[in-house]
Amino acid sequence: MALFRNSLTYVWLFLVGTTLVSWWLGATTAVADIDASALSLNFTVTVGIILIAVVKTRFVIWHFMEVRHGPSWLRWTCDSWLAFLAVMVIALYRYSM
Amino acid sequence: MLSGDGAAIERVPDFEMADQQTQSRARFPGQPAMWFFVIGDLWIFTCYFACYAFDRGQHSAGFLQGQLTLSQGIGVFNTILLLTSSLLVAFCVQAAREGATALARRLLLLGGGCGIVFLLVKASEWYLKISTGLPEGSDSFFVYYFMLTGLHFLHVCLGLVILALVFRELKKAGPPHVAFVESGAIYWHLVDLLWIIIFALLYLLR
Amino acid sequence: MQTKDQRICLWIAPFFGLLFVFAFWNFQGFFPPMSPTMSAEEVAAFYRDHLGHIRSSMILCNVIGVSLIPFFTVIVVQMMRMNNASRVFSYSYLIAVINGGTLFALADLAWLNAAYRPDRDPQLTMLLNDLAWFAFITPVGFVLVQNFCLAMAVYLDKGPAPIFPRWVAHFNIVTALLMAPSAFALMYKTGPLAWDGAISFWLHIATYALYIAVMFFVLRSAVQKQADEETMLQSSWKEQTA
Amino acid sequence: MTGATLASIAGGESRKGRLLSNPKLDQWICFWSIPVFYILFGVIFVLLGRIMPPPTPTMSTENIIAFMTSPNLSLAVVLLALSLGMYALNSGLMLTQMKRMVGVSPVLRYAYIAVLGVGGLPGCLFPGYMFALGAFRPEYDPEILAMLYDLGFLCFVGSLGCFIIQYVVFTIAVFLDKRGIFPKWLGYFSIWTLVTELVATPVFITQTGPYAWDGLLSFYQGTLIWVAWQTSVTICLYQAIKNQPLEELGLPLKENEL
Repeated sequence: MALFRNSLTYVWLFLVGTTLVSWWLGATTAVADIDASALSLNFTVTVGIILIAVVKTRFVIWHFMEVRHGPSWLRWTCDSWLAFLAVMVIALYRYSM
Repeated sequence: MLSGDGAAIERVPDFEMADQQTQSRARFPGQPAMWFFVIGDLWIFTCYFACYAFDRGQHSAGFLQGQLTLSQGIGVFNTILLLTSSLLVAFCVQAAREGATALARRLLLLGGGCGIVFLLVKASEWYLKISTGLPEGSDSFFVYYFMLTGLHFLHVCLGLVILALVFRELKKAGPPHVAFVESGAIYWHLVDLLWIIIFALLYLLR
Repeated sequence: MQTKDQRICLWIAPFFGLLFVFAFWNFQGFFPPMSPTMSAEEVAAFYRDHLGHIRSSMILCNVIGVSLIPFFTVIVVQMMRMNNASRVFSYSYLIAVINGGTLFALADLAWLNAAYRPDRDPQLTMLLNDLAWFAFITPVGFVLVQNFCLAMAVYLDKGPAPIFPRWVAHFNIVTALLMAPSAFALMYKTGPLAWDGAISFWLHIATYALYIAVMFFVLRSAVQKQADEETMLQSSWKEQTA
Repeated sequence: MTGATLASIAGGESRKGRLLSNPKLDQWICFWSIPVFYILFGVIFVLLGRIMPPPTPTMSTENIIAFMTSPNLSLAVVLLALSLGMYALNSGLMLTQMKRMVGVSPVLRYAYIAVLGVGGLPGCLFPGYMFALGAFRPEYDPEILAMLYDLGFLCFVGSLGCFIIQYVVFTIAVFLDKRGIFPKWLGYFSIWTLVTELVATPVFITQTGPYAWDGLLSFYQGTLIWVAWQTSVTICLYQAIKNQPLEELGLPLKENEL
C-alpha cells in the first residue's frame, strides 16, 4: 500500500519513537525520590526532554505542515521561533531555579 | 479498508510521483490567513510556556508534587493518538491533491476520530483528577495544568470544526479547493504540535 | 407599511408615564428627594419608617421599568425611514436605548433590596441606597448618545419630505446638554450637582419628562404623516389597476 | 426614495453653502468617535482612576482605603458615565458594515446588537459605580470598602462572557462574508482575543501569580491583544468605509430588515 511506503510514515515512526524515548527518559527519574542530588540530574533530564520536544516539533512543521516545500521566509520564521522557544524555556527555568 | 474503492487504486501509483513532484518547486502551503493565525497562536502559547517555565523554576517542589500525580501513560497515549491523526490528515491532503476525494474523506474521518478519542481521554483524565482532589501545595501547578490543557482542548474542538468544513469541501463534486484543505490540515498539525510541547512541559519535565 | 403597531407603541408611553408619575409620587424618597448627607442611621430609619411606600412604589417601578422601550423603538423605526446615507445612527440609537433601559432596572432592584431587610447593618442599607441613586441619576452617557444620534439623523435627512422637523434636532441637543451635568452627582454630596440638588435631580427629571412628552407629539404627527402617505399610495395604486 | 434623492446625496458637492458635503458624513462622524472614545477610555482608566494597570488583589486595607480615596477616582467614573455611550456609535458603525456583507443573514447583526446591549454595563459602568461608591463614602467599614474594591476589579477584568460572544459573532460574520468587507485575518485575530479572554477565567480563583486579575497572562496579555485587535478593526473599518461605493448609500430599507 503506497501509504506505508510514503515518506510521512517514516516521519511518523520517528516521532512515535522519540515520544517513547522521552517518556523513558522522563519516567526513570520518577522513582528516585526528590532530593538535592536528583535535582541536578533533573536539569540535564529537563534539557534532554525539551530538546526532544523541539526536534519533534520541527519535524511536524517541516514534514506535516510541508514547510520544507514552502518559501524560505516561512522556514526561517518557524525555525527561529522554535529556537527562541527552546532557549527561553531552558533559560527561564535555569534562572529561576 | 485503507485501500479505498477501485477508482482510487489505479490512481495510487502516481500518488508517489506526486510526492517527488512537490519536492521540486517551492509552493506556499495553505492560505496566508491561516499562517497568520498559526504563527500568532504559537507566539501566544510561547507567553504561556515562558510564564510556566519561570514559575516552575521558582517553586519546583510544588510543581513536582503535582506532576507526580499525573499519569504519564495517558499522556503518551494521547501524544501518539494526535500524531497518528496528524499523519492521517497529512495523507488526506496528499490524496485530495491527487483528486482521490473518496480516499481523502475516509482518511479525514479517521483523523477526526482520533481527535475525538483524544478529547474523551482528556476529559476523563480531568474528571479523575478533579474527583480525587489535588494534593495541597501544588495548586499553582494545577492552575497551569488546567489552563494549558483547557486551552488546548478548545483548540482541538476548533480543529474538529475546521476538519468538518474540509470534509464538506471534499464532498463537493469536482476537484476540491486544495488550498482550503491544506489550511485545515495546517491548523490540525498546529494543534498536534502544541500538544507535543504541552506534554513535554507538563508531564515529563523534571 | 402598516402604522397601527406604531400607534399602539406610541400610546403605551403616556399610559406608563402616568404610572411612573404615580410610583415616583408614592415613593416618599423623591418629593423631597433623600439627601446624600444623611448618615447611615438616618437612611436606615427612613427605610424603616416608609417601608410600605418604598416597597409598593418600587415594585410598580420594577414592573414598568422598561416600558418606555417600545416608545424608543418607534423612534428607531422612524429614523430608519429617514433617507440618511446609512443606518449607522439608527443602530447606535438602538444600542444606547438597550443600555439605558437596563440601568433603571439596576437602580430599582437596589432600592428593593435595601427595603427587603430594613434591620440590616445601616451601612449596608446606605450602600444599596447610594447604588440605587447612582444608577438612577448618573447614567446620562446613553441619553447623550441617543439624542445626539437622533439630532444628527434629522440634520442629515436630505429627503424631499423630512420625517422630523429640524427643531426636533435642536430640542434633542438642548435636552441632552441639560441632563449631562447630573453625572457629577457621583462626586458631590451637597450643592446643585448632588443627587438631590436642583440640577441633578429636579432639572434632570423635569427635562426627561418634557422630552418624552414633546417627542410623543412629534412622533404622533410623523406616524400620521406616514399613514397618509400610505393611503395616498394605495389610492393611486387602486386608480391605476381600476 | 427616488433616484432624485440618490443623486442629491451623491452630488452633495454641487449643493452650494453645504460646508460638510461628504456623502458618507454620518459614517465618518461615528468613525472618528472611535479614537476619541479610546483616548477618553485611556484617560479615565489609566491616568485618572489608575484602574488600569490594576493594583494587586492582595492589597492591605490601608492601601485599599488609599486607593478608594484617591482624589480623581470619582472624577474618572463621572467621565465614564458621560462617555460610555460613545461605544454605541462604534458598534453602530460595525453593524452598518456588517449589513453590507453578502451571505451573512441579519441574525448575526441582531446577535451583535443584543450582545452589545448587554456588554457595556457589567464590564464598564458597574465596576465604575463600585469604585464611585467607595470614593463617595470612605467612612464605610474596611470590609465594605474591600468588598467594593474586589467587586469593582472582578467585574472589570473578569466580565468575559458578553465580549466572547461578540468576538464569536464577528468572527462568523467575517468568515461567511463573500464580499470580503473585512479581511479574513481579522477573523482569525478575533479568535485570539477570544482565547485571551478565556485565559482570564482563573481571575476568580487565584489571587497571586500570572492568572490573578493583575497577572501577566490574564490582564496584560489580554489587554495587549485587545488593543491590537481594536486598532486593526479601526484600520479595517477605515478601509471599508473609504471604498464603499457611492451608489450603495441611501438605499431604501428592505421591509423587515434592521
